[in-house]
Amino acid sequence: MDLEYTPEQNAFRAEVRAWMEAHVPKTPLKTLEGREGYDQHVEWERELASGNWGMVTWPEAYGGRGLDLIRWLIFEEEYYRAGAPLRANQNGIFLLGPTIMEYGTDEQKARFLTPMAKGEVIWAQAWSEPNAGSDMAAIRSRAVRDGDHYVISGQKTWSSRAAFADWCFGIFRTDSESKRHKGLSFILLPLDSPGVTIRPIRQLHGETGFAEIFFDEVRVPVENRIAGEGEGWNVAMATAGFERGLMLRSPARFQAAAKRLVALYKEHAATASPAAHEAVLQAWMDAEAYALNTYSVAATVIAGGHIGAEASLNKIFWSELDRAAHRAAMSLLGATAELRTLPDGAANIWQEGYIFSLSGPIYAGSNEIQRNIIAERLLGLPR
Amino acid sequence: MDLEYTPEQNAFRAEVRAWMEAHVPKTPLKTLEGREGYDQHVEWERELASGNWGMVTWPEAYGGRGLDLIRWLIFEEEYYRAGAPLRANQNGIFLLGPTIMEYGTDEQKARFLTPMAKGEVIWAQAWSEPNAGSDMAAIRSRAVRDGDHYVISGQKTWSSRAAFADWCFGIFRTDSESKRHKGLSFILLPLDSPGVTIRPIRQLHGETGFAEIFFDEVRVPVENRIAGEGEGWNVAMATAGFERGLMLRSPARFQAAAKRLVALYKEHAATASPAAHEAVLQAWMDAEAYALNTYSVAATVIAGGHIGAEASLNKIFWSELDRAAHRAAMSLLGATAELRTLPDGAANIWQEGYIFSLSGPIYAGSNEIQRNIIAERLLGLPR
Amino acid sequence: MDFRFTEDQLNLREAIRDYLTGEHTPEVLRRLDVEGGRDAAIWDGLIGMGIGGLLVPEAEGGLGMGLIEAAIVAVELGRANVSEPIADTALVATPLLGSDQRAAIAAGALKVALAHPINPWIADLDSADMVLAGEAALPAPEDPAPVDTVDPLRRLFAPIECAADDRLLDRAALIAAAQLIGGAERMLELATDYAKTREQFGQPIGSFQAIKHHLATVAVKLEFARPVLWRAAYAAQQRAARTPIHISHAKVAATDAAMLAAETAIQVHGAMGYTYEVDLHFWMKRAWALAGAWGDRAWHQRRIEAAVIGGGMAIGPETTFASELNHG
Amino acid sequence: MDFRFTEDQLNLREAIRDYLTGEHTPEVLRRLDVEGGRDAAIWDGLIGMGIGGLLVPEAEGGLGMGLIEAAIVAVELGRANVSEPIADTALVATPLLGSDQRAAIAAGALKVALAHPINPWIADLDSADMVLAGEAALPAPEDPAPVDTVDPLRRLFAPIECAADDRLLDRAALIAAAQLIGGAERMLELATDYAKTREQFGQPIGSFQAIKHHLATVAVKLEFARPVLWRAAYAAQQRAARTPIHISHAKVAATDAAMLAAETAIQVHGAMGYTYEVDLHFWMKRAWALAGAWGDRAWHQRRIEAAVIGGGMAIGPETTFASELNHG
Repeated sequence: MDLEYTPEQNAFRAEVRAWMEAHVPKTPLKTLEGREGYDQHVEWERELASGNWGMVTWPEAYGGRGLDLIRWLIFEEEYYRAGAPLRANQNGIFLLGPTIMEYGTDEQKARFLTPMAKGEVIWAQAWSEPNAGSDMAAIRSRAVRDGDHYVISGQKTWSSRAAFADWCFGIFRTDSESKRHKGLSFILLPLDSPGVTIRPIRQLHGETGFAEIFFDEVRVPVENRIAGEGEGWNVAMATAGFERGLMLRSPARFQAAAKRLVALYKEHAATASPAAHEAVLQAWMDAEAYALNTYSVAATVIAGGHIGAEASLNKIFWSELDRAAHRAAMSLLGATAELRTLPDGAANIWQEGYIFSLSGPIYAGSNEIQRNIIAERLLGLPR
Repeated sequence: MDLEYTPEQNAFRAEVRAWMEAHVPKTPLKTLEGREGYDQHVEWERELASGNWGMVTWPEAYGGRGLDLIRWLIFEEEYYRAGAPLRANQNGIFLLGPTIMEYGTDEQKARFLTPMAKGEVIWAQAWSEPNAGSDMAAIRSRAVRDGDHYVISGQKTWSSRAAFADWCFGIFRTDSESKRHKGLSFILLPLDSPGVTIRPIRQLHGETGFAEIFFDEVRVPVENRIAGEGEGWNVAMATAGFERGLMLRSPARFQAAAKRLVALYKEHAATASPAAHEAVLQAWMDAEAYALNTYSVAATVIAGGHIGAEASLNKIFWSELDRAAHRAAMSLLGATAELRTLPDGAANIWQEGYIFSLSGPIYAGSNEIQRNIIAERLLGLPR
Repeated sequence: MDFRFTEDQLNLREAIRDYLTGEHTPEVLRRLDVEGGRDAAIWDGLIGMGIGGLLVPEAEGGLGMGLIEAAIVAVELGRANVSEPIADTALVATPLLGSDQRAAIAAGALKVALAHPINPWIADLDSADMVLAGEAALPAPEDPAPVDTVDPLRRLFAPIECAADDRLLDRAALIAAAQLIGGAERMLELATDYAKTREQFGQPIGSFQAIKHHLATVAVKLEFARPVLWRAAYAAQQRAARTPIHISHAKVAATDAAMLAAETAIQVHGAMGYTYEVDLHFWMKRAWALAGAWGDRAWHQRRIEAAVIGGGMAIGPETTFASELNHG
Repeated sequence: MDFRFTEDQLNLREAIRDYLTGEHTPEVLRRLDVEGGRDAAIWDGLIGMGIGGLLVPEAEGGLGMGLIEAAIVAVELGRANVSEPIADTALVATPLLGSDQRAAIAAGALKVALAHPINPWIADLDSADMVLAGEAALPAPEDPAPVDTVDPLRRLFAPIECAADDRLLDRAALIAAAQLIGGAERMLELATDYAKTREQFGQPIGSFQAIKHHLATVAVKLEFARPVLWRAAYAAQQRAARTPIHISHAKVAATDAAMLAAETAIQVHGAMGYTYEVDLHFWMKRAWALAGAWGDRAWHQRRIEAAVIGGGMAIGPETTFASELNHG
């Protein structure tokens, strides 16, 4: 056990800090969930790519820096320290990129990875369907083979970024006789293909970052399929594994929130309830614990270890700590909590954060599903 | 809605208060879970009976006072206010007595109710079996008909009072071919019958108030059966309904505990955690809420209403508030919490109470079972 | 000692619930969300039912009812998520005004906004004819400055400086608590209904124990918040000495029930709950708003603490209803 | 930056776990519970494995290990619910004593009890040869007055007045936290094993979602308490400036994990958990005892609060490990 950063890690931190200080926009961008803000965020992706900071964990061959997880954590710490924008490229970095690296052909790697790394093509997910949310195997959207094309029909929902993104990736039923996990294939397609219709979904906060995607006999070349026909479920599970895993939420995010929460508490200490007081202390401790655990898991992964069902422990912990921290902030704000815009004209970031935090225990596998996974796969309880 | 006590109710309160002040033992009795304390508690039952305070809600014909539930609540408030002892007769008052009144023959009523009301016969439960705890229908102990007797063999467990009590009541399988809820009968028998062996169970606190009862071909006359042969499940469910219901835990108990907790908090306020501070306030509010709800349900019952699955709401609320209140007390006590005997020689009632409170969410139908009942019967969710 | 509602009270509840179920549907909420403004038909309908005159003496043409009835109505307004200023005007302001004003309220001809230093903002100042501020009744200002709140049907404005009127505060907190209870009931129903119909893994999600237990926990919380509300309403009506503590308890219990119902309901709805596709968000946002209005949870908890821990208030079972035996 | 244990550390853990699994069985706990006293064979066995000399320099014949290894051992002592005074003597007292005393401890010939004003009682004073009190080492008193604790295998005695030694407090709190983590792990295992075998309604209770989710919640709590412990042990070993805060965090996290594990384990065991029939109660009672020892949760939380909220301690992601970049 050695919990000191190496001189090289410290030098790396200094390098990130210097670049971020020089490049992070001085004025906050508009929300990623609206058109104008989306464009600003894509611009920022290109800025990051120009400094080669877009896909820091990817191999250099695909436009990354090949950083190990400890450096990724340092990068994230500095990224949040600088108050840098949300990542429009999130789906590409953590979900599709690693999937193509693992399952794609050389030609697919060349075709998709570099534009992704440069922020030239922004990707949306097309996973869930109206009746296949927690139960992903209930997917019905079908891709019917017609020569060297698939003809895709059906409906996907909860597609993050789809309202504005360029391409989407998802799984479709290529064997119409199949059931559940079988007969599915992992396919990529441009969102401006004929037959694709996007319907934005208005969310709690009133913005529309999620969308439904309707496919009406959309023709997609067979070479846009990742891995073999009928192997989509395994590919998707690997992708979902990445998603649930270590990199879905970097600890720096929660430590930054805890730091802000402590400052908010200091302003409101005289009128805070004991429950909010306790929650503030717990939020600080939990954010620290989350960071420590991530460093711990990172060390295991760097040494060749594998994250499996342990990712579910992670997902529950960060999503519940995030909700508890923002719930405490809402309590500290009292009557001000309901304001969307504060009297000084600033957005009420605590309310935005609380609303966002309510999605944490739901998406990427609800916490109920995650607890099942822990009980069955880690504790060995019967199904 | 009229939330004032009537002059008659106030006069009744004054009467109870005066009697209790004159009769409640000045020195606390020893624990009901040990032999010496048990005898003291039986003595107290007889003292209560001498003042006709033993079975206040029973009809006068059976040795009670025929009080309605509001007066029962007032009686309980004064009982706890006076610091009167636990009731050795609990099983008789709330479980067996009402069952015999509803299902017993006239002869059974005459034979069993009066000695029960006078504290002459103390009753133990014989419900659960080693493999039939939450799942009561899994009962295996059998009662084989042999002329005008049943011959009982099997094992019961978690029998409160059985270590010292005189008689027990329980359900036994009278149809050996039957399964689950069918073929069971409700039977009463003396614990000194030949073939009965009692094995005390040592509990968390080291005392042995619960016991296992082993039946080895115990002969019991058929007239000791309540209701028809094979009707045991329905009778038992009615009994369990009483148990889970309004009278299992009187609100005065929790209000008295909340009052003591507030006093404890005042002593320890300077070193209390915010969590304990919050829990103390919540315990006071919850004890009030529990009392109010009980008065509210009592009014409905007095007016002819029925308590069904609502009893499960009650069971969850009191058991979880009791545990939370005692958990807070343990936290306030800090290092002293682990002591069983305090430096001044007094018993650590908070630790005793915490240990006792851990049984609340388990017994009389675990809180998991209660939540199922609420979801399925009150909210109408599918099984 | 009888906690039951009278026949008249039950009839009142049924009448207003029937009316609002029929007329103040989620479609109305959606329309108002898009169009902005208020729905004159709902205001007129409630006035037509006599709600404007609920607290106006019968001698003055009102229904001559009291705060228990006002709270009954407020629960229903919360269940239906009514946003008309009828609660503030008819259920809070009326008893603090003169007989002419009361008559105007009963007739639906006067809308009152409420100012109190505990609230940093004033609701419905744009549609108000007058403002009750401290003990003064002022004309409503022209063009008040709007404030941007999360609740799409709530209209808030910059405050007016005024003195604190504790009667106003307590009464408004009671009515807010009642609305929160109504909202919590509705959120539990919305989530339960969704759990019965939404299928995953080949069965309704409501058949999974995790979902059952989430919802059962909300049912417990609500069950034990309701009688706290009714005791507070009763105490307020009787002007009992402990009324402020009872109202504070009601506001805390109602807030906790509503916040738990909201977080549970969205979790049960899953991703659908996170959208405008289902109706849940209207109630959730109203809960967030009312949680902070008329004294937030911490404020009311402090008032309880001051009495129970700090002060010499007698506590314990004999004082639940502060009966004569203890105060005689 | 590498959180992994070394091969040596993993071997140490495995060796002590194997030994205790084989020798310090629940049957030993039951025997000691009935007979009272201590088990000399376990003391000798642990001394024989070198635990007495774990923190004694190699030059003095010890293993020359540090606080990470001490915490590794303490977790195992907690898992097995060892009651011998080996933790206080070998893992806490050793570094505060002279070389002769250290050698005696390594040889198993000296048992040390620990006095500190934060504890109202002293553990194992009856079997101790000496008492570390403040910075003084005193002979153990004859016939110390026993105190009656809930933990049947714990022996407490009336205190000795002494000054506070913060090094002793921090080290002992760290070792107590490690034992709590070990106990929590064991309680989760006991409950999980029970849930796999106990059947109700025709299936193992562990197949019910409610039981699964209870146990999963404990697994999450434990998973995120462990690295907090290891950071504290590392910081203590490095004598880092933030060590006291890190140790307080570890004590809070370990206490919370153990208390949750205990309440969950008894609930999963149902009525069986409430008895001496199963082994759970030994660990549950030890958790209640260690929760209050060497600073209870509230005391350690206050120390954190003083630094994080009250003081000027830098907080945030760059300070998790207090790297040179921020302190250089």
